[in-house]
Amino acid sequence: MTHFTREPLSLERLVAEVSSPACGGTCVFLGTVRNGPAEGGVTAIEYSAYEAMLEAEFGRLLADAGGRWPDVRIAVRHRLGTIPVGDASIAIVAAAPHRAQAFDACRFMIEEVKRRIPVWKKELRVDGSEVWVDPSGRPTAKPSHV
Amino acid sequence: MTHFTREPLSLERLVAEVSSPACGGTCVFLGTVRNGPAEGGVTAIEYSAYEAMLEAEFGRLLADAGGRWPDVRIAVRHRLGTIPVGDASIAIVAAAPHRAQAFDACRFMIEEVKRRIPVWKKELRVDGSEVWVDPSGRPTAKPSHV
Amino acid sequence: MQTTPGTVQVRFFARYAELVGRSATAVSLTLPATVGDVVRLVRERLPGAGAIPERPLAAVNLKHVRLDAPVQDGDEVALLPPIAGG
Amino acid sequence: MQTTPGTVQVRFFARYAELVGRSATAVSLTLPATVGDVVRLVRERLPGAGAIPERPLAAVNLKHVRLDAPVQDGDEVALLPPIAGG
Repeated sequence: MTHFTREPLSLERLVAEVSSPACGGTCVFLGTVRNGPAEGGVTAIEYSAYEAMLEAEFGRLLADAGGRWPDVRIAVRHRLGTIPVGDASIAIVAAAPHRAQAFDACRFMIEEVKRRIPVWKKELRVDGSEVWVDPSGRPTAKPSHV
Repeated sequence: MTHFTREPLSLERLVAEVSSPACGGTCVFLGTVRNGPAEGGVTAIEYSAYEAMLEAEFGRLLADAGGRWPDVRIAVRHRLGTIPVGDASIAIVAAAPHRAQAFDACRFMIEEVKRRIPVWKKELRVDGSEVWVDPSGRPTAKPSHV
Repeated sequence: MQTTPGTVQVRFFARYAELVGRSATAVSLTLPATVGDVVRLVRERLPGAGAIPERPLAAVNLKHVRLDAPVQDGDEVALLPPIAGG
Repeated sequence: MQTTPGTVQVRFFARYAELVGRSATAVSLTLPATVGDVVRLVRERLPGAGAIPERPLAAVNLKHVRLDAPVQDGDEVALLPPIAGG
């Protein structure tokens, strides 16, 4: 199983991966590239990853989620490369017999992704500048000597 | 805006309805027709509604959600008619600047739908019997004189 | 209090429609009256309606109401089985 | 305690790769040693690496580790900028 792709994410395909007659509630999280008031002119984000570790860590994360919610079926895909504003960078699907578990497992997954999965992003701005994004949401200016 | 359909739900289309460059987190809930161990031979569910009230109540519900989460964009569609096991009966999409609001608004919507939106379901079983489902999840036997 | 004759349309859905074998009926009554009065009259007058609970979920003109809500001449009163959507 | 010479592969990602102008380097060191020792050696020896924090996030052989974790000969040690996925 590969947990990343350089192609646009297909939500329908990811939902189909975990669908089951025993599951009545499915919760999906989509993270999309944003250009809101706080961003100021983002045209795209370039996502990069430590790909081998991304796979290993997603494997461990899914095992953790499976331990907490044995009946929940989870699929996750992170998109890498240059992603334009409005496109999804991550899709998580949690299908469960009952909806509370689906919501809880999906929320757990995205919080853990943001804590554990080795992915980085660089904002590409309308003025041509590029800034690394730090986890608090504040961009780090590109060092002048690079 | 019509909040119900007799056709299969299109998740991609519903997501597109609320997408916005200002929204970085989107939470989706899909309710699907289940045939788990507790159901015992459900082949499909026949959904019916008080359609005019469904529209009016969805309008009020969306206004309530908009009051709580002014920045969240929400779309919802309930499918009616005979829905086979595995197909979605409801899709809710909540797109927000930040993910916590998206999860909260989506969860609020499905809980309120189950409390307020006048929809009923009748399980169609493999043995040919039909049973109305009551909200606690226990079917009500079809009265013998009908 | 002055009383006047009135008529409301009563609608039935799902299992309740099966119980009474129809989806609507007109109910003549003396106003002022409440939704609870309409339910009582329906249960007395309409064959099969005795199997509808004494205190069902109800709506007037597309809004959820309590059984002590008043009805007006021409209102649409709906008796709703336990909601099971989503 | 007996000491032996060893080599680890150190990998850089994202902003750290930009700072050092490369994505990997081999570091020779005396074992036993910790991830923290590797970080210190890299920051001393590699041009540009002084701008990497003294206590960065790190992984050994694809797993998150603390800086006091030991390294073995042949390990892949990764220095990870603040994670920003999702």
